[in-house]
Formats: sequence, structure tokens, C-alpha cells
Amino acid sequence: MGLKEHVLYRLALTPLMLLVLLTLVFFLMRVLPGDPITMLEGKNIPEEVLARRRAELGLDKPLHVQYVNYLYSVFVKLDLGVTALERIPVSYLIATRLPATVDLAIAASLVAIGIGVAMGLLSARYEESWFPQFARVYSSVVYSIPVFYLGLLLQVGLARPSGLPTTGRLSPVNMVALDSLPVRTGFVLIDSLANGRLDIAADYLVHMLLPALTLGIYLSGIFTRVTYLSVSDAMVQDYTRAARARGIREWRVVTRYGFRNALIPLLTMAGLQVAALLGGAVLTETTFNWEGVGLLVYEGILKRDYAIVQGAVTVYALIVALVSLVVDVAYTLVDPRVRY
Amino acid sequence: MRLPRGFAEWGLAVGTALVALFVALALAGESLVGQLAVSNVVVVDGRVYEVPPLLPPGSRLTVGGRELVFIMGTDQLGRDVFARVVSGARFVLTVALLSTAISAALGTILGLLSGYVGGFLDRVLSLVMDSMYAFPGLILAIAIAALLGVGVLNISMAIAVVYIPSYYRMVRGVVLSLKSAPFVEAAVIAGASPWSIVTRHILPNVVPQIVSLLPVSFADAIITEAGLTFLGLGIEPPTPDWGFDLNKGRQFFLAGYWWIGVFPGLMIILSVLGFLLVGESLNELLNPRKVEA
Amino acid sequence: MSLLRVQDLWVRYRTRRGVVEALSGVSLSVEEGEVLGVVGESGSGKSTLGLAVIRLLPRSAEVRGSVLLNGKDLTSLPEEELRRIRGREVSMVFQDPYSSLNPVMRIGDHFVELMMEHGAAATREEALEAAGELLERLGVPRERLNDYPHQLSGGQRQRVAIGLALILKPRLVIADEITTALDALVERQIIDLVKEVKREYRTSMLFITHNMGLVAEVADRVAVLYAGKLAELGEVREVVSNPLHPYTEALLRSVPRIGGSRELRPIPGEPPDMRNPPPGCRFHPRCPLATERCRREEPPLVERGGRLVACHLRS
Amino acid sequence: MSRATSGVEALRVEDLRVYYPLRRTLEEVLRRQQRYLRAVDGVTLSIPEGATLALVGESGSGKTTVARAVVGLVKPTSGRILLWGRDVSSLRNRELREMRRAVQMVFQDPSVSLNPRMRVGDQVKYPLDVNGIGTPEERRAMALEALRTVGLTPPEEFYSRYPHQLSGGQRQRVAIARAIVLRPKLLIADEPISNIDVSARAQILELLRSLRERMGLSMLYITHDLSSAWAIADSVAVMYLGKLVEHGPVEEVFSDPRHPYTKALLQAVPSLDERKAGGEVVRLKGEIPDPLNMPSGCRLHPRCPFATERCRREEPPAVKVGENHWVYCHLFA
Repeated sequence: MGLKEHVLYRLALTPLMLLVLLTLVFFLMRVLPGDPITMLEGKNIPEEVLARRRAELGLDKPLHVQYVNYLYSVFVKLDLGVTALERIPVSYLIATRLPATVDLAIAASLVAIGIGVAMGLLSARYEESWFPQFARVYSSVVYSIPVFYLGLLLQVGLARPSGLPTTGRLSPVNMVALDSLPVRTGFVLIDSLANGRLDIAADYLVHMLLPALTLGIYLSGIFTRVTYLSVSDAMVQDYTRAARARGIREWRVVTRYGFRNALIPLLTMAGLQVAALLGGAVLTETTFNWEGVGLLVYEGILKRDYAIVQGAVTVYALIVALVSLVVDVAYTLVDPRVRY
Repeated sequence: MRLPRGFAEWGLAVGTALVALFVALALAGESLVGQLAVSNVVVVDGRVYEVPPLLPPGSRLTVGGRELVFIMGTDQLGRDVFARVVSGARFVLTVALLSTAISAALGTILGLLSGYVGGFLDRVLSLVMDSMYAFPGLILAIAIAALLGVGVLNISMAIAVVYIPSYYRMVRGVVLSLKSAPFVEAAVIAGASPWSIVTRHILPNVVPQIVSLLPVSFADAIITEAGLTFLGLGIEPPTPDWGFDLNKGRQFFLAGYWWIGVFPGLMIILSVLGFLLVGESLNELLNPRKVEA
Repeated sequence: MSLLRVQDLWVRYRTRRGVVEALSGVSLSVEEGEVLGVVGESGSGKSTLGLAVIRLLPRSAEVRGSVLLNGKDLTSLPEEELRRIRGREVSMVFQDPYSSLNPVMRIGDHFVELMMEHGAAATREEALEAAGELLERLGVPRERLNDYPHQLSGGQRQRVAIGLALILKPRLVIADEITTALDALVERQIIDLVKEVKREYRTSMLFITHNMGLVAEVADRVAVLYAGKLAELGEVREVVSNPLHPYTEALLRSVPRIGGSRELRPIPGEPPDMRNPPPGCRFHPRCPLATERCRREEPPLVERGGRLVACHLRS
Repeated sequence: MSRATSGVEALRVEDLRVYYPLRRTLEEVLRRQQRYLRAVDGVTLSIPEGATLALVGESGSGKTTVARAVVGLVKPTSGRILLWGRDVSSLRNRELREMRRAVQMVFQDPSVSLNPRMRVGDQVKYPLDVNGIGTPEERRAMALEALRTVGLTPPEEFYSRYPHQLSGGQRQRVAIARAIVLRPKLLIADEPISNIDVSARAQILELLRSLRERMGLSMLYITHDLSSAWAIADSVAVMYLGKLVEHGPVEEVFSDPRHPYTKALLQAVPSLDERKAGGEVVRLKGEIPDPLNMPSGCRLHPRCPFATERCRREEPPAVKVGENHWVYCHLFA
């Protein structure tokens, strides 16, 4: 198969994966006790009100009809439905929340990759020093810290003394200012820069610092570990030994033989970390009141708002599929042996 | 006795000590600290005393001629933080144990089936498992935990679902590689039945791999449990639980009452670290990476 | 003065299961323009010898003794000085051509890197030109420089590895089982190539193998190792036609010769456990001629008619 | 050294083909095409009862696939496999099981052909267990006997060890013990000495040879090592890219090889003796091509120094060049 065919194949697989997840979530939410109306309005609402509200949301129909209707609207009409209470289109809600989560995820990834790669490379280069041991202890300890705890510690330890903001995405003033900007993409950084509002961009970055550090440090544990392991794996291969036998400089051996070959397993790992990243984002967003999809889905679950949860699941699945597609294409850049 | 050498041996020593401590706490912690974990009321000689809330760590209190020491202070309800921290081990370790057992058992059975039977069953199961594996597990766990409600079994199931795919993928992979291993082919040539091949050749070679995954997935389960209870899911107050207490303590954190949250958080870290170290060190000691001679 | 002089070399590995004695006091030399074959079964220490010379043993190895290349002791050279010698004065070709080239680097880049690192080429183009020329002489089309290792066949890869070992015209090349991973016909091509290189470049070689036939074809002298010790050392023709050490003799007889007798005469027993080598002569548990003395006393290495042999029966 | 044979054929392989379907590209799916890897492409050979046939060739020649088809690990795409005159595909249930039991195999690498988590004795006993032969005590006794037969003495000591506690040669002995414990009549040995140490090779060859005498085994010995074929086989068949190129009695083929490939293979063996002067030197160009791009006509033609236009176009026929000595080459047609 060529790359093009592989991409097509992956794309064809995405709806299947989405179907599996949506089916899982759909039945979980319907089969288990509780529904949005009783959750929202208490258990003592009159019978006929309940019936009417249920009918409005289509909850009075048999389960399999609801299921088919739901799949029909997602896959054919590309419609994610409306929220139970305010009847806001879910796609609108997600569109307004997604940029915040994407920003956070990218920033956190940069932190995690930066720390991980630096630690991994230094460990491989100075293998006989104390550094590799330190890196391993670091990665184990960081892996053990719950991300929300790390967030709290940073809030107390870093934000309180330095006066960094601990919640929200922007100062209230800028929140209002942002709304009145002519150019809107939803991405605060892009919007503020496009409109020449450097102050808003700076404010946003300051607000993002703590959440990004929190999520980034949390993920850096596993990045450090995998970088170190894959680099040292490549460092005992025949080609590395052969390079040393040719008198190649050690830093070069570490980077062009060790790290360059470690990129292949690293890429696989990075692709799989998207799940951890998005999961960690839920807790990080809750801790820092960062209004992204994570916070939205968490509230949706508590309110038992089917539409929000299913909509978010759809978006998550699409993100995961997109990332794995990117990873697959990246393989062909990183490893000349890969031909799909 | 000699001192441990290298990361693996130190890791095993420290990890085992931590694991032993937490297992001991889970078994006996509650009986050691008594009622103070769940109430702020002390009864001395038939008289009832109330412990004031938000006492800082190291506070001493004399009630009815007896001196009480609150080395970790008291929480917003006047309960002893130390007592809660100590007795909190039971809930989280029970959940971790249950969920790991459930996911390991289900994942292994499904992985065996998928890998050995192959064909359509394998395709469908793999699609389902891969979808779940790639999906943010915590979100799935949150959803399930929110729907199932409180209780040890409910929260355990919510966590178990997340880790089934890990076991499934590992077991399936091992089974696939074993299926074409020469010693399995030799068994086929000797006339062995599929049942005999699975039980005598495949399972014995899968089990060690599962076992090596257990401690790390146990550690993961603790973190996930803490995440769920931090969000207020799956647990019913006043059951002592680190994640839950941390969440409650969070509101008092910035106000300066740091001890309510800090200590439960530390307990989470140390318990996760214990199992993680045991798992990683054991793997390294049992499967040393080859060093060219 | 010999080009390479290994003196009383001891190598031990510390492993989890105990200390392995890989080499126990081996001394030998390689003259200018000479190919010295090193023969032994696995565990004899032959690969350890090759790696010890170029100082690439794993860190778990303890090394004693000296390795003099052109009078410089490689065992005590500072790391940076050693690096400059590797590749330029002494180089090595490894057993498995499938894993000894960096899979993510083009063939040409292997040469460019090597030559620029050692200041043998000023520009990329210059390096590629020299590499292309050498490869063609070694039977690899020049265009292969643009390929990645996986695009080459096993034989071509081994030719490339040989090219990398030769391009800086080192004084000594260590060849460690360089045909073992190859198919019969490709092995033949590589043997022919090595012979040609020997003729044309007059490069000295330490040719390590388990195959006596190979040594007979390419080497001038041969060192037979058994359990980390030198059993016999001498001119190849003489050793093959008239082995002095019972181990050499048994080794030669254990391989059936096509067209010769079809009887098999295996060496009895198992190679020794090097964590706990046998006392006295290390070959005595498997030697048909062993006496009480062989069990107790280690035989010294003595000269017999221009040859060195370590056997009580010959002293 | 041709030994007396009863005239019965232990194994006969007739026009065996084993094709593996390749994963299809999108275009092929749309055009309903299917490409195959032709691992074995029309091989015919036979082993008289009590004789040993060496099947030699380089990696990728298909020799191992022939062995796997004979023991039933792969299904032939076409052709027939006859054991003692009976077509395997016509056998059912009990008969098939019994026939299979009579054909056992020794694999190439003893470090992967033994179950790492099973005691050596239990592995040898296992074939008896699954076939329900004898009582547990009898099975144990038979396993001990098999260990003794392959030279692992005292057998009681080896019985309870695990494979990793043995040397490579000893492991291969265990694998042989496991193969003979069912008292097979045909033994397939797939490169049994190529993954073990030099000094153990002759031991294993000698063991196989003595077993053959003692148990009256017929043997298919697969190897790329011609000198071992010389030591152990009565006749030899040479394969290249899924096809036979030459077969005949060992002495005759090795002293007077006809096919250019056989010649090159024989001349490739590193020799202890000084190269004899005279005689044509055959060197083949290049290396085995990718089996997905099989050459037309004679498969050797792109590498053969004697190739003619005809070799490029036509597949060579089988030509008889001596008593039981056949060669597939246009040079002799």
C-alpha cells in the first residue's frame, strides 16, 4: 500500500472507531439509572411535565429508535444535538470551548517534550554520571503525582508568591475586550495578535502558564522515561557500536544514532499520550477553571446531559483519529523503512 | 545483607517498603486511629468533647485529662487529618485491587480469545479495544463512575473498564507471537489439541507478562481512583479517602490551611510510587536488557 | 616492531550470575600486511579479543594487560585520542550487516560523517566522490550512496561496512565473523573480496571466525583460542596440515570435508562454563589424551618448530 | 554408502506448490487481482524407506516450506504429499492422526523450539500425553528413555531442568528426544545444526545418524551447509527460488555437479585444502532476487554465466544425467 492508500484506510477506520465509542457511551448513559430531567429538576416533578420534557428530547421512544436516530443525526446530518436545559447547540458549545483545550494541550506537550527529550538525551550522553539515576527518579516521582495535586502545589508554591493568576483564561477586562474584537477565530492568541492586542495575548499566556506547566510536568514523567529507554536501547545496537568503532564523536553518536533511532518508538508513545493528555486536561481544567472541553464534559456528565457528553466523545474521537493519522504520516519522515 | 545497587535494586527496596506500609495501613489503619477519622467527637470517661476545626499540625489538646496530639492538624470539620490519612488507605487500595483484578481477568480472557481464535471475532474485539485504548480513559471512567454512583464496586468497575484494553492488547500480542513460536508448532505436530496448547504452552508464557504489568497498573488505578474521588465521584462521605479529602482541602489551600490537602496528596504520591517502583524494578531485574558480551 | 601487540590480556565480565573469565592472559601480535586468523567456538573469547583491541567492551568488563598499536597502548589512551585512532588507524567490521549500519542514515552519509569527522575530506562532495570510487571497487554501484541501508541486500551491506572500514586506509582492520550471517554464495563473494583487499591494500587484519576453512583461505597465521586461552598459534598451512594441540586437531576433524571421509568425529563433551573454568589445562575434560598432569597443571605456551602450543604432551 | 532400502517410499512429494497470497493494494482490490509469493513452485521428490535426503538451498529457496508442508503446518496450494504411498489429503481423523504421529520434526533453533516454562522432561513427555499413550508412569519412563537415547545422561538429572539451564547442543538433543519419543518413522530435520556451536554440530549430526540406524528412520535433512549433507545424506536435492535445480545421489552430485547453481554452491564452501588447480570456476553474479519479482524462464538466468536467450524465455525441463541423477537446466537438454 502506498501512503495515500494508508491514509484513506485510516480515514475509513475513524467512523468505525467513532461508532464503537458512541455506542458504548450511548448505552452506558441510557441503561444506567438517572436522566437529565430528574437530574436538573429534582425527582418530584409532576408526571405529565416529565413526560413532556422527555418527549421533547426524544427520550420517550424505544431505546433502539433513539440509538438509530442519534447515529443518523451524527453521521448523516453531522448534527450533535442540543443541550438538555438551555437547548444550546452542542456543536456551538464545543466550538467555543475547543480552542482553549487545544492551546493547553499544545503548550503542555511542548513542556513535556522539552523536559523529556532533554533529560533523555543527557542521560544517554552522561551514562556513567549520576544524571540517568536522577532522571529515572524524576520520571517515577512525577508519574506518581496526581495532576490536580501538582496543580494545587503550583498554585500555592508558585502563584501565591509571584502573583500569577490561578484561575480562568483571561482577566475579566480582557474577556470583555476580546468579545468586541473584529477578527474572531476562537483562538485567543490568534485573535489578539491579529487585532494587534499584544496585551491580551500576554494576559492569556500568563494565565496559561500554570495549567500548561502542570499538565506538561505531569506528562514529562513518561516522556523522560520513554526517551531515556529508547535512546539507551538504540545505544546498545550494533550500528551504534560500529559508529564508535569508526571514531564518531560521542555527542554525534547520541544524537544521530541514539536519538534519531529513538524517535521511532518515541513517536508511537507520543501518539498514545494524546489520551493521557486529554484525560489530564479534564483534571487540569477543573483545577484551574480553564474553560475548555474538559470542563464542559465534566459538567455534562454531572448534569447527565447526554448531548454534551456524546458530542464531546465525538470530538475526542476525531482528535485521537487525527493525531494517529499525523503520527502515521510522521513515521514515513522519521523512519525510511516505513512504506505503507 | 548488602546495600542495594543501582536503580532497580534501590527501587525494589524502597518500593517494597512503601507497599508494605500501605498494605499494613489498609488492613489495620482504621483500628489504629479509631473514630477520629470520621468524626470530631472524642469521648473520654463518658464525657463528650468536640475537637475544634482547622487546628494546625502539631497542635495539642487536653481533653478530660488526656492529651491529644494532632500531628497533621484537623480539617474543616475538626476531624484528625492524620487519622483520615491513615485510614484512607483502605478504600483506595481496595478499589485498586478490585479494579486491577477485574481488568486483568477480562482483558486476559478477551485477549486470549482474540489472539487464538482470530478471524472476525479478533477484528471486532480489536476495533472495540483499540478505540477504547486510544480514547482518554479518564473521561470514560468519569462517565461510568458518574452513572454508576457511589460504592467500592461501582468505582472499581469504572476504573477497570479503562484498563481492560491494556491487558487485552498485551495478551493478544503475546498470544499471536506464541502461536507461531516453534515450540507451539512442535506441539501441533505432536498432535496436541487447541485446549492443550492454550493451557500448557500459551498461558504459562502469558502469565508472567500479565504479572509484570500488575504493579504498574495497580499504581495507575490508584491515580485514577484519586482523580475520580477528587472530582467527588464514587465515594460517600465521611469515608476517608485521599482524593476526596484533597478536593475538600483545596478550598482551604489558598487561605493558608494547607495541611488539609497536602497530606492526603502526599499519601497518593507515596502509594503510587511504591507500586510503580516495585513494578519497574521487578521488570528490570527479571528481564535484564541484553548487554553485548 | 609488530603493528599490533597484545600482551597478557585478561578480560572478565561481571554478570548477575557471576564473574565470567572471557580471556585469560592472551598474547599475540599482528605484523604489517599480515592477516591473523583467530579461531574458536563461542565462549572462546575470540570476539572479546576483537572488541578489547578497539576498546569497545561493555562497561561491565574488567581489562588487564596491554594492547599496543604501533607502540601506543590503546588500553590507557584518553578517550578523545582513542576516538581519533578508531576508524583511521584501526577499524572494525561486524558480524551482522543487517544491523551494523544506521537504518535512518543514507549510505553516503555514513561515509561523509566518517571522513569529515576525521578530517579526511573537506567537503561533502569530496567525501562522496571518494566513497563512490571505493564502493565501485568493492562491487557496489555508486548510486547506492543515495540509498538507505534497508534498500541494500545483505552482501551489499557487508561490502559497504568493509568500505567504511577501509576508506581511511587504517593500518589494522578487525573482522569479526563477517560472513557468518550471510548465505553461502554471498559468503563466497565476501571471502573473495577480502582476499582481493588483502592483495591490493596490504591491510593488516585480525580475522575472527569459528570456521577453520575460512581461516585457511584468507589468513597467513592462525591463533586457536579455547576457553579464553591460546591453544596454538602458527602458520595456517602448518596448523591445518599438522595440528599440534589436541583441540586444534579435534576441531579440524569434527567438520566433514566434502569428498573426504563421511565419518563424523565430534569433539566429546560440552564447552566449559566460563564462570568456573576447569583447573589445569582447560581442554582436559574433553581431551582424549588427558593425563593426571593435565588435570592439575596449566600447560605453558611453548615454542615448537616456529609454532606456539600450550599442551603438556608437546613440552 | 547407499543403504539397503525396501523399495517402499516413505515420503513422496509430487508437484508441490505453496503460494502465499500477498496483501493487496487498493488498486488490486478494485481490479480483483491477487498476487502470490510462490514459496514452493512445483517440487517433486521422494525418500525411499530408510534413506536420508538432504534438501539444500540458501535462505529463500523454499526448502523449509517443503518441510512445513510435509508435517502439515502449511497447506499445499496444489500437489500431493504421499506418506508410505498414501495421499495425506485423503486421510481422515484417526488415520490422519496416526500418519502425522509417524512424521516428526526437529526445528532449527533449539532456543525457541522448546517451551521456556516447561521442564525438559515434561516437554519430551508431552507428545505422549496428548496422544494418550500409556499410563503416566509409563510415559515418564518413556521420556527418560528418550533422554537417555539422545545422550542426556543421567536422564533423571536432565528431566527436571529448564531449557535455559542447558547448552545449545543439549537443547537440540532435547528437541530430538521430543521428536523421537513417539517412535516416528520419518524425521524432518530443519537445519538442526545451524544455530548451535561448532563443536556441538558434529555431535548432533552423529546423533541423528545413529538414531536413523537404530530406529530405522527415514529422514528429510534440510540444510544450507553442504558438508553436513555430505556427512549424513544418501541423496541430495538442490533448491533455488522455490524450484529444484538438481537432485541425485550425494556422491555423484557432489563429485560431478551439473547445474551451474550446484557448482557455485559447492565451490563456495570454504576449504581447508589449497584450491585445486584446473576445473572451471563458477561464480554467480549478484544475490538471490526478491521472490516477489520472480525471473522468467529459468530462475537462475539473471545470475548464471551460461545463460542463453532460451533460459530467459523457457523454464528448463528435467534432464536425466545419470542413474537417479536429474538436472533442471537447458545446457543439458
